[in-house]
Amino acid sequence: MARVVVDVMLKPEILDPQGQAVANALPRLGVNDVTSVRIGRRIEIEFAGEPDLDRAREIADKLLANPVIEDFAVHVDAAGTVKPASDSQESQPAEAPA
Amino acid sequence: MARVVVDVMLKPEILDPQGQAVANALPRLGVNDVTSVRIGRRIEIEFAGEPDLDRAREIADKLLANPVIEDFAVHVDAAGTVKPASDSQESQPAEAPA
Amino acid sequence: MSARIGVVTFPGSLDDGDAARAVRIAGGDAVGLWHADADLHGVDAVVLPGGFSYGDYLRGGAIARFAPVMETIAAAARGGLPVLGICNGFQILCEAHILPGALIRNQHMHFRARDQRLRIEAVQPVWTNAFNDSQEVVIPIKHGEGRYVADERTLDELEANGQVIARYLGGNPNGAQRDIAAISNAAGNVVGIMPHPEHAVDALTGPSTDGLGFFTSMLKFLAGAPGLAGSGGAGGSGRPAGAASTAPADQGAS
Amino acid sequence: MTTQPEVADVVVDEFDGGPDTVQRAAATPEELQPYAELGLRDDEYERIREVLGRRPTQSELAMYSIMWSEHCSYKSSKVHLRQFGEKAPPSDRLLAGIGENAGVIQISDDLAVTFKVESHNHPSYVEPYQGAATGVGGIVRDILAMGARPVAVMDPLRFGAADHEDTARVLPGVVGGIGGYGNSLGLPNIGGEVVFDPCYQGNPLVNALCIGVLPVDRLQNKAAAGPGNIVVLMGAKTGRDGIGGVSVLASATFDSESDQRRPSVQVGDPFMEKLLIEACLELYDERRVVGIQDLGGAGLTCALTETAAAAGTGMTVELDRVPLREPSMAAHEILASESQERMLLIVEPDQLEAVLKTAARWGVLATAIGEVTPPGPDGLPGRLTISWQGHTVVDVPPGSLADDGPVYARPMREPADLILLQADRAETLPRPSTPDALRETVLRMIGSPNLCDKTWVTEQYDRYVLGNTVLAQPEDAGVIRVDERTGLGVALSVDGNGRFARLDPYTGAKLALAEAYRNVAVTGAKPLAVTNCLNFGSPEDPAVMWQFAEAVRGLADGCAALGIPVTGGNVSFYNQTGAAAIHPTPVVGVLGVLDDVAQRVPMGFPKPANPDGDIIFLLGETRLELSGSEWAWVTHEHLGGVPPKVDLAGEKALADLLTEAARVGHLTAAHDLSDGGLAQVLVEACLRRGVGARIKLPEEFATGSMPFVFLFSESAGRAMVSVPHGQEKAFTALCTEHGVPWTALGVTDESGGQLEVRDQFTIGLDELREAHSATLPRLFGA
Ligand SMILES: Nc1ncnc2c1ncn2[C@@H]1O[C@H](COP(=O)(O)OP(=O)(O)O)[C@@H](O)[C@H]1O
Ligand SMILES: [Mg+2]
Repeated sequence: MARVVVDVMLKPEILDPQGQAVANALPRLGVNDVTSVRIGRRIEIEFAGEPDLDRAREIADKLLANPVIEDFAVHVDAAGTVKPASDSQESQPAEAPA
Repeated sequence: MARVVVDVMLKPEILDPQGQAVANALPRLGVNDVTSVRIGRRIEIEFAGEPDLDRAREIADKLLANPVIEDFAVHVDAAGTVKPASDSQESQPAEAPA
Repeated sequence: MSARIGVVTFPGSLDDGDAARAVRIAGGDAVGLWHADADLHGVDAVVLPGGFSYGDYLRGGAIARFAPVMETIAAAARGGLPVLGICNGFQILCEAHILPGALIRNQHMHFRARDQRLRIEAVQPVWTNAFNDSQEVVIPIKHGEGRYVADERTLDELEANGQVIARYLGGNPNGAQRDIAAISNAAGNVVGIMPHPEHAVDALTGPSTDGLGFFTSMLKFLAGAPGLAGSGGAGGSGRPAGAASTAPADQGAS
Repeated sequence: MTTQPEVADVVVDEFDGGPDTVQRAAATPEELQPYAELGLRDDEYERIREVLGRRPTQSELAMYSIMWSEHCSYKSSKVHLRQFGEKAPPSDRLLAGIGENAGVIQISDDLAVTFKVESHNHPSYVEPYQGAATGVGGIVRDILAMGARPVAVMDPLRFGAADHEDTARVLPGVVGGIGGYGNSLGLPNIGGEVVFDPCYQGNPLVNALCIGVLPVDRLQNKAAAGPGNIVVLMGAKTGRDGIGGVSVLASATFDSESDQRRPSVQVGDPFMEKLLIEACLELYDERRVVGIQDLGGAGLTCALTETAAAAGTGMTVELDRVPLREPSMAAHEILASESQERMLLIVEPDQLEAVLKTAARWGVLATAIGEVTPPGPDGLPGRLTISWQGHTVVDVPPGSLADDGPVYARPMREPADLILLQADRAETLPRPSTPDALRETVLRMIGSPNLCDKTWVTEQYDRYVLGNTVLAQPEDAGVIRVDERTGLGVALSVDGNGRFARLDPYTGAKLALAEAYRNVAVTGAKPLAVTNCLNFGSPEDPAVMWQFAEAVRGLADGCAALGIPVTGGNVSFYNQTGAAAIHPTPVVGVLGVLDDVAQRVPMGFPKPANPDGDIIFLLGETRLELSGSEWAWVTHEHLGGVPPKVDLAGEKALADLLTEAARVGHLTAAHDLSDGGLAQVLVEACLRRGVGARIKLPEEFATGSMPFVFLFSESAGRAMVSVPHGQEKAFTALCTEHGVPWTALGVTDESGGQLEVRDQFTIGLDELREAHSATLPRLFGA
């Protein structure tokens, strides 16, 4: 499958209140060794033909990220794919069938 | 640096209006070979010591993902890192200086 | 003939009817402009209204910026056409880089609607000539992504050039840098404002009538600048027969 | 009936590589079918076989199981709900009533309004944000289906204890979802409720109300009339959203397993709904649709069968034409899908092209999926036949699904504990009897979760959009201008008190009605019509069924007494965790009309024109009524006794007086008394515009614990008003004329900046504000 992933994150100097809220909640889950959490967007683009990195970069630059506040990175999808719960050991087994 | 990335995506059967809106906008940018766009979250967690995948998985399951509608995947950060514009060729040089 | 003010309807625009009403109350003619139609139909000024254009799903204004009408407006704005972007309209202007900076998620992460005190920071000829220097006004805000950010140099420049049009008073509702609620471009003809002046034009339905000043300012500006009136739109041919011809009118609601 | 597996779980559509067809079903009568797992009883399954003269196909079985579920068939409530029609006062304003998507009331020669409240309780517990969001989306489509432009929403909400950790999960999500959807649609939120009670732990109530406006001649209906007409599906693509959601989420009791069950939930797309609204309104105005129905619970199944049944026609549908989000969907999944933002249109063939064009202009998908067919011979209704991959998978009489579902007169029994509960009266609890204790009680009560300032919630809602909101929260009722030319407007309030209904469901329902009616009347509006959402536990529990029957009887009797009809509503059963049902919670919405919204009366004391302030009156009678009160709960965690007396003739007199007084301009403010009594109302009226007041207690309430009773009793039928100096004589004369008891309480006092109750206490407005407004931010974050 011809999937390209664009990751968009707020520039480091821009406050990320959502990430901060998560970071603040962690001690309540008993997690104390996390120093920072940042939350951005992951965009999966399926191309009809070959995965086209240049195309994706152009789309990211024009539309998916706002250069005033965000950085982005583009890569062809590989290991990190998020799969449906049923066939991915990373995520929670769902009891209800899809 | 001990960074773990959690990617959270809507389960495939769940409607993703955000991705759909972007997909619908692409033809106006002259892009016609994209068949689907899905938008999720990318969460970067920095650990004080060693990157702890199990810990991250637990955090993701309890806090970062909503298992009713989302799947997630966890990995130690590698190539895909989104870096500040200035030292990453993938991203656009920002128009406004940082 | 009174000035003709275009009010753009994008899919997902919500306050287009209110903006048109504000224009009329101020004494202008409201002309509906449709997102897919690049023609400005010879309007003398444009209001980009509030709402959630294209669902605002990616970032507010990110998709609307590419609408055919926006290409024309961007060019005309650079040529001096008065443009007021309200809330989502402000976001669109920033996304289109017609105004500097960006509007991002409120710091507290909630959508927030309240009657907000503001101070008018710049009495300028196009959009704020009806206000007094440092006048305090009450105008509603309602947004989830209204935190104005820009880098320090840009902020300093905005301040130095008198481009900060209004600031929040009595508590910053979204974490905006330097309490900024509204800015203009360097020429002053384009203003983006997060609060909703069109919701403060009638004491019956708004917390005040303070918002009317933006619309009367612009009409006064147009009246005093005959050279500008009618020449703002790029390709001002084929005026539609009636105002708001493309925006679906509904007698029940407005 | 406890948990039910999802449809997708048990129905297998594939047989020898093809779907289960009608032909196959006829040939294999003995094939075992999982009807019980789908929630159908033995006798219900037998009836289906009788209706069809064979076993149902898998698709048909799925359709019957959904349409005959409690949620869609009203099988337990139907026998009781009839009273709303039977007891209703005659009205020539009612253009559409119960049974339609929403009731429609004419309010001028050329304008009508339509309004309705619905529940989305279970989905909002599972996924608070999306559950609440799609609740708003669903009720908005009901209003749209009547031909109206939706113009405002309201959201009566109930949660578990405010400080319970799960409330911190559910409440922010629900509020976010309601705001997220309503704000994005451009509908002002003009009121609602936020109530906390441990009985809603695990069973939050998320009700949503929408009101719309239409020119009288734009009224739409759902009948699929005219054989040869085209059936068009418009809006979002169909996916596996909430498959079985109706039977699983909306009908089954929650239990400990629900956490793991993770049912598929619906996700809303308000942007699509906004486009759908604009497209539909354009089609109405161009007179391009013959019939229209929204897709909500039970999706296509419900829309197809109801539109055909309403016209007595038949229909053929090609399921393969339905645009799918997931190509692998099976026939029964497509039929059961609850994908949001879809409408079903019936259009004449020569209008089809124009319809598709309008849809395209708004960027909305529209697809012809079938055709209306003639009724059968001998005047028999037509049949609904559905094909899939070249086979007929459904061939049913549509009425058998839509109208002829099972009806049960379920056993009812007064709850065993009711006698003891009613005997345990709050009037016997120790009461504050010193000025200091009273002062402390005031501050404590106004900061308690149910009485505190709800700005944390309402600040997340847009109230201004559309520019016609004249009053919104925290006012007693929302007021919307409907006609800019004449100033014609409507007022709306929703109310309910589960504690009162628990103590006496008959009276509790009447009290909810009386409160909503009064809330509308204090704005100066004339109450006209009623909608309701009845939230109860399991109907299979005779005690719950008794509560339900009593509440319906109370509401129907109350409406008859007040002379206003119930125009529609919704029943939500199975709000229950294990054996514990929620308090019976009838939520009642009342709609009133204002000839000129400029005459609306706000709830807060205005800055008085006269330096001596306005004169404050209490209208109605205050009795020693503390059972079921907020005070009893907050200070003693007590629930017992009997609720306050309800006197509907008195309510009517009060409403008439208020409407008349508002019309002649006697009132600068009016605020109804309910939870928290007079103390609450005084504080709210002062804080609204920062205007203080000086109050003197009447003599019979001056000593011992009587000041407390005067301030905290929750007697019904009361309102507080302020009247300008010089008009008090005329006003009290008007009160006498209407037979409404009045008490002069004191005066408003702008300069003082405090609330003074003479001989008792004085509290600065700042201290009151702090006590009133700090609670929700403390619980849910700033
Ligand atoms: N969930 C909500 N959404 C919108 N408005 C709300 C909500 N909850 C409460 N309100 C508003 O807050 C105000 C106070 O609520 P409440 O005390 O229940 O009023 P009342 O007792 O007069 O019915 C009312 O204006 C009500 O409409
Ligand atoms: Mg009230």
